[in-house]
Amino acid sequence: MKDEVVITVPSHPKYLSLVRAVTVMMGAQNKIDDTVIRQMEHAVDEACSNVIKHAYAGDQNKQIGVTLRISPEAFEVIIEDSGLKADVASLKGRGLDEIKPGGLGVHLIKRACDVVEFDEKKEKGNRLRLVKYLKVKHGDKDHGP
Amino acid sequence: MKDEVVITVPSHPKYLSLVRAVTVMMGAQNKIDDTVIRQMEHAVDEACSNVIKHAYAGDQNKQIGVTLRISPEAFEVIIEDSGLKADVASLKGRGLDEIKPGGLGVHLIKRACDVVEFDEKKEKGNRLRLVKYLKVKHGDKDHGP
Amino acid sequence: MEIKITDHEGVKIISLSGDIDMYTSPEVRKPLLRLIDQRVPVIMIDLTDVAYIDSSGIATFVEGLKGMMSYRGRLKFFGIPERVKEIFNFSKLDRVFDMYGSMEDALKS
Amino acid sequence: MEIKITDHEGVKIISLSGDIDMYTSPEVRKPLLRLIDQRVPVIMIDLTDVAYIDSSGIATFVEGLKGMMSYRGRLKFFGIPERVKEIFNFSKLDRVFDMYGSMEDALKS
Ligand SMILES: Nc1ncnc2c1ncn2[C@@H]1O[C@H](COP(=O)(O)OP(=O)(O)O)[C@@H](O)[C@H]1O
Ligand SMILES: Nc1ncnc2c1ncn2[C@@H]1O[C@H](COP(=O)(O)OP(=O)(O)O)[C@@H](O)[C@H]1O
Repeated sequence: MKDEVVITVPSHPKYLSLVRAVTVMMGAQNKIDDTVIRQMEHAVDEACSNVIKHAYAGDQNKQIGVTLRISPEAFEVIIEDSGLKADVASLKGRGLDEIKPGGLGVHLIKRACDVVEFDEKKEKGNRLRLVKYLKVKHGDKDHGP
Repeated sequence: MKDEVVITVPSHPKYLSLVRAVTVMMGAQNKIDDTVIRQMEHAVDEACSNVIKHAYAGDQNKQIGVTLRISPEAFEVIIEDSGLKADVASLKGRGLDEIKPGGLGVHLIKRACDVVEFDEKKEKGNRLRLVKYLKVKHGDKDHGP
Repeated sequence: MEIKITDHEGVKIISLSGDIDMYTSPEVRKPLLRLIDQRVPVIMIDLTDVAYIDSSGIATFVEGLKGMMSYRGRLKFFGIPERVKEIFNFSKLDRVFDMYGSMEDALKS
Repeated sequence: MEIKITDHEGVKIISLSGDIDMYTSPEVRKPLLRLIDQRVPVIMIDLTDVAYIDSSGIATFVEGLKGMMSYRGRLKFFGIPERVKEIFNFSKLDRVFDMYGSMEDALKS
């Protein structure tokens, strides 16, 4: 069986908690470590918030597609929208030392995930791929792509 | 905004709790009455269990599609599979007075919902539509289709 | 689903917590049928922490009841949450299931 | 998200429970900015029952802190769950936020 769940929600912030819950349950039902689940939950929430705020500029009538996939190697989540293309260069967030509201989401996503990448081949909208590698046995922690 | 969420899960029983959770959150985020939510949760769970057991004959490598929709009038859930066609005539369940395991799911679905209908136009597989009408104001409880 | 089995002077108590659905009911069925195989005379099911039950859970308990009837054992339920009781009633199982408010009541009768 | 505001001899305590995300943080922002508008000298945020916070919640608190600095008011946090503290630390806000273990500690200082 392929452990893959796909969910599409309106681009309205009231559905963020639903997407978080699905992320958490996807991990839990597949016996993923709780720390990994919590980090992925946070990354997915920040990424979907950014889609609403930036890609859709607050338009709540669009859709966000979230694909969650678990393999022995990784917990992977793909987030798709049909909004404005993210300017990958500007995806920096604020300097962490500046104390000001905003600019934190991208930092939090990068901290939480091993891979954070926009699919440049997507024609319209954005496809963001978040990956957390799962611990391999025998203490081998070196499992980059 | 159209309050519609679509989720696709593998036809494995471990995903039933996830589908229930999405059903409950869909209702809760849209301020549906808790009793209505609980009934829809149960109907969706029994219907998805039947897809796994009967339409897919236990094959856990297929998919179940669940569309949840909320309007001012109704909470509606569509459950789709690509499995064996349900023989609508045999969808009876056991007589409630016979005490034996099984045959209860269909009764529970019918009890919980105002509308339970298979879409006869669907070519391959099944499309089951479950509807719970929401209370209209002024105590008008007569709100059939 | 968490399952705990305790012994009260020969009476076996199966305490369940979580949701009983098509995924978890086989986990309930296994220890229940094992005790029935051993012809345990009284088995009690503690439902206090059960948040949800569907028809597969009901089927499991009906199967257990039938198994125990074969040797005149007794299957008792206690701590039944409203939501679960409601399904028992609808399934007309309230007429055949032995149901009690508390463990003490179930042990006494 | 549940929000309760209580008064302890002029000190306002905003008690939050649930998840703080992009949907609920405007609900937190509103009463916070209202109290700041009134130039309340000490506002305390009780995070004991907060299960989750994301960057929009952090942004709300940073905005509150800046607002209070303008009149030398004090914004204090207490009952900070590990998961929330972790985000505060990562955001380097542990250096600018006044954080306490309990309400008593926060009131005393
Ligand atoms: N999905 C997205 N689409 C387009 N631009 C984005 C997206 N996500 C982030 N950005 C850009 O990256 C910047 C940093 O994002 P973030 O760290 O989340 O902070 P904030 O959203 O608070 O500005 C944003 O201000 C925005 O310009
Ligand atoms: N999705 C379905 N596809 C095909 N047949 C079905 C489906 N759902 C139910 N059925 C038929 O209806 C009967 C009654 O279903 P149900 O009341 O759920 O009891 P059970 O599943 O325990 O047999 C089943 O035995 C099966 O023959």
